[in-house]
Amino acid sequence: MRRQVQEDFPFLREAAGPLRYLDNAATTQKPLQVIEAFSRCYRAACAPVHRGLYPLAARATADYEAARRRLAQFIGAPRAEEVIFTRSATDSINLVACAWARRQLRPGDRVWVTRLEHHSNFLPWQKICRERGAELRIIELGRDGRPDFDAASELYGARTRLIAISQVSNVLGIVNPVQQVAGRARARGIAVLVDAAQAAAHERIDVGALDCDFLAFSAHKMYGPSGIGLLYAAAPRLAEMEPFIVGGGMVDEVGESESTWVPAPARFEAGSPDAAGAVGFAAAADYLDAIGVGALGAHVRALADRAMRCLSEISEVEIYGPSQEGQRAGIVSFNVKGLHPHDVAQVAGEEGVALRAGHHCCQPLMKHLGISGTVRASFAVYNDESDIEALCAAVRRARRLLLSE
Amino acid sequence: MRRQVQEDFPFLREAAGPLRYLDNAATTQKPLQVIEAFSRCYRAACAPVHRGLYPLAARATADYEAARRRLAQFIGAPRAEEVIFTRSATDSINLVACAWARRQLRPGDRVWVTRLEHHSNFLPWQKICRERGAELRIIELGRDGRPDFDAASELYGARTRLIAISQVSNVLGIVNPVQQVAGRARARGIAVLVDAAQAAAHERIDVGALDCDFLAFSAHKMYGPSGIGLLYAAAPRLAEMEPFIVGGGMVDEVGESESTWVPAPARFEAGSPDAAGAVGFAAAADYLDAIGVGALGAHVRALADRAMRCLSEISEVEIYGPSQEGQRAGIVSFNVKGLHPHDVAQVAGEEGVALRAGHHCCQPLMKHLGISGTVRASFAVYNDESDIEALCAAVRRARRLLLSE
Amino acid sequence: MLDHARHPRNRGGLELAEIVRRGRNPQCGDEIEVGIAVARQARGEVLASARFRGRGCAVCIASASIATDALCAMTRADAVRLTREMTRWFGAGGAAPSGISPALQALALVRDYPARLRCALLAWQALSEALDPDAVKPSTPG
Amino acid sequence: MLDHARHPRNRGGLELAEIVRRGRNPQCGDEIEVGIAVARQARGEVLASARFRGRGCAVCIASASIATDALCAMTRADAVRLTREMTRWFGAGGAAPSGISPALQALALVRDYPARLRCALLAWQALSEALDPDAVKPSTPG
Ligand SMILES: Cc1ncc(COP(=O)(O)O)c(C=O)c1O
Ligand SMILES: Cc1ncc(COP(=O)(O)O)c(C=O)c1O
Repeated sequence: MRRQVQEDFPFLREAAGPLRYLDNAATTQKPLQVIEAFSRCYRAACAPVHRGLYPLAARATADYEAARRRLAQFIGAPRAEEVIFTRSATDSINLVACAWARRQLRPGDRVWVTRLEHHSNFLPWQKICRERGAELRIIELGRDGRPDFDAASELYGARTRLIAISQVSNVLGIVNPVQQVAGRARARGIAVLVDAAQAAAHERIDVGALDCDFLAFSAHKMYGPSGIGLLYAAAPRLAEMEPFIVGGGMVDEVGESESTWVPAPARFEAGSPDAAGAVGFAAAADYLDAIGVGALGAHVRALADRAMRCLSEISEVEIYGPSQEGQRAGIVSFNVKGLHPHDVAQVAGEEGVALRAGHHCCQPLMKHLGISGTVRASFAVYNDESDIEALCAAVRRARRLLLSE
Repeated sequence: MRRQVQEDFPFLREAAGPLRYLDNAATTQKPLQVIEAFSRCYRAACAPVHRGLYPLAARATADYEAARRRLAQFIGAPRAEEVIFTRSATDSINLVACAWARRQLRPGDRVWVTRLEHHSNFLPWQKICRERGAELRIIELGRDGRPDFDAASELYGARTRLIAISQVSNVLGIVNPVQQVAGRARARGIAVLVDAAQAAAHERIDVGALDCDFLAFSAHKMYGPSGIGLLYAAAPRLAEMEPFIVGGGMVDEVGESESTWVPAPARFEAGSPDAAGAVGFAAAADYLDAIGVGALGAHVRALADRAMRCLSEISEVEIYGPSQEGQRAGIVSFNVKGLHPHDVAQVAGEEGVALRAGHHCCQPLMKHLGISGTVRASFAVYNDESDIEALCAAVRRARRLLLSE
Repeated sequence: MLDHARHPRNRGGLELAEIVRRGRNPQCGDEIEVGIAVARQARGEVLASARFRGRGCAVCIASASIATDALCAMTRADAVRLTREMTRWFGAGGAAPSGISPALQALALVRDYPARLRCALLAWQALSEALDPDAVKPSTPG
Repeated sequence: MLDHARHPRNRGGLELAEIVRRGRNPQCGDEIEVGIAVARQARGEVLASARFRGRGCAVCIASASIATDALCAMTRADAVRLTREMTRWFGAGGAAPSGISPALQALALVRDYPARLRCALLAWQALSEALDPDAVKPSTPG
């Protein structure tokens, strides 16, 4: 697969020195198709969105709304109005917390998250629950290291208002049974938010089939530009949301002390939209669809399995998460006994192998595992087996260099 | 000046057909210097900011923080930590409303804005005042059409917590005496927020000299990329601000029910930063400084004066705002009696003259003027006298076409 | 369309209307009132008159002029159907409602300017409410 | 530096310390305690011992090892000055504090990795607090 996309990724040629980029769960590299869609917007003449009466502005508006429709289609959203452009997955989740949950939660209500959640899908709930006197509950990990949804008694209880879970864990690569959770929640009128930040690039997302209420992700983790993300909000929930960020573009009539708002999605997009970002975002969806999300997912899963096999041959390496093959998305977290994860990543970095180390914005999970952090390798379309060899060589080198015994 | 920058702006060559872009107060075109700084970030290999231990990530972090320092210098901020990257001016102002004012305002307190403010510097205050039981007061326009700060009795009264005013009006081109207001407010311990959205490209901003508490603007109105803006918050105010958007990158330790935060500015930048946007933003500052903000301001002011002279020769044209020359930033708003502003802009648009028409996100001002909207021409570095001729020709044509008499 | 804007038909004279409905677009400051009068004839209820007054941009006025022109003398059922089809067509695009006049087709030009859509829709929506007070008000882009 | 990381000096033995201070960095899970003992001599108060314990990455451990090594046997005043200069130098860059040892200079390497700065600072800040409890705790990048 790498050979097939070699020409698409200028960083493969332009990076100084050999670069094994294995920090794809943090952010991916961008293909030319995206970079060009993006810079074309800026070269060809910019215009404001939604506000102009001249042809250029009409085109900017049309491009922006076409990007929205493209992304709605990408995630299987029945209506384009259900797609709100935000700055990032983090921004999207905060929007739900502040525009929807703040209004919905009553004292004693419960919001559930898993032990695995990224801070961006944890802190907004912690904050809003405190503010509203609601209770934040955690779906703990079971024996097999996966969130044990069945053991979370009262998960679907009468006091539960929202279940907010990631589709794919950014540390362990675990794929959560979002479809099943959404189905059970739906039957009890409980809202479900899916943090799809790690799923967007390599798993098929279909909000129609999922039947979830909210879904959030960022463009920059799916080969798209930074600074833009989206929130899918199902029409009935959209109707329950209050404006959050207020300002130009989202107000209908400004009154003396109260104002009225334009309909969604513009209601939730105050300020000048990031039109070039939206176009780049849509170009990333095009890129993914051209390769096929299924093929991409299979590719990164195979690499993760292989990395797991190779790493486990190094003594003192401990791997976290599912140990069976085919069970994890393209993410592997591990530690070398006696070494701090930062040191492993730094030695690897000096060898040109880009790994992430630390708590990965998942302190609740780290506490549970009783560690301060892990080293993480995460894969993308341009990685291949040679990257895994380099990874293992770097880990071996770190051991030699840093372990005194 | 246009000749000097001709080569910098690809849209001048790439736009289909003749384009007189006079909607610069909505968004400006981008010079190659910015487009390239920007796409270089994406071509050369991306990496996450603030989180990596390999050289590429260290460079991404360094580039991002260098952009922050560059912008701090651009606005004369003494400390780079006082510059927070946001999505836009709108986002910045909402951040102050939600992270600072929500905590500071007590029932009966007052927030003052002028009659001229953009919705983005009006609605956040309307919302937060309602929420906190505070009072939103308006500095009305005086006889000369400018905000009459002296007539606003109690502006500097004991109940005033905040004065939020634009440096330059996006409709009338009026330049507010922000320095003077900030000085008087300072003496009474009142906070001042300056909406510099329209000032950033063409007026020198110096928060040190201004001695204001907050200042906000967007990159896309100063030849920079869309999707990024900044908030300057003076250190003492920064210390009074609570986290607003919460998630990855801004938390120090996640606790069971409470968390602790990293220091500013990261505390207010949850989620993956828009590194390419920040680099493009800094490149825009470089571009402006290379030409000289003083020269730029003089250029657009001269064009506005000329446009005013030429338009006033057309019968039935009414011009709003200061009528003396040299009194307005590069923005002219007008109407043709008997014609709806939308129709004038549309006819002009079909002639290749890009004008904005409508309320310009300033409904409170429109109500005061007793009109539904204006036609607006706003100027930038690449405009010249020929654009003004085209503007006037288009207005004449609209009259011929649409006025039946 | 320009002709309708410069010389609008059916403007004013709402005093005789039986049902009056108002449409507003605070975004543009457009404000329009439409009034209809219904006569009972052999073929059912027929619109004896459809008139409007108000202020707005050329698109808004032309659209009101064209709409009232088109509906006048139609049966109520036909008028309801036409207003529905026209509003749907403005919003969603696709094929023009069958058999509409060139003046109505000209209105489709505004689809190139999404910002003007609401101007063009204003009179139609007000008319639709006047004709069929139970109909759900469609949401419009801002 | 690597040598200090693999074979840290002055580790453990905090039982004899008079003043103990703790430093934590939840970002990395680093946790360090430093302890000093002061002796009164002719030239003033002198650090009779400076030791540490805790866990952390190589940078954190090496920095603690180098710092305790450097401070031991200094007068309190000199020690206060050195910790201040070192923390300033890590943060702000610029010229190295004059006359520092090669081991201390080696610490400057972490400036290339802003993510590691806080690791390197941890021991210095704890020592600085131990030496001068009134000093303001400097804020550090996250
Ligand atoms: C005076 C003023 N303030 C605020 C804004 C809002 O800027 P943005 O839409 O980039 O957030 C604008 C521009 O639309 C403006 O002209
Ligand atoms: C599972 C998960 N959720 C949320 C986020 C936050 O994404 P962003 O930083 O783009 O807002 C991330 C990435 O950091 C993630 O991995």
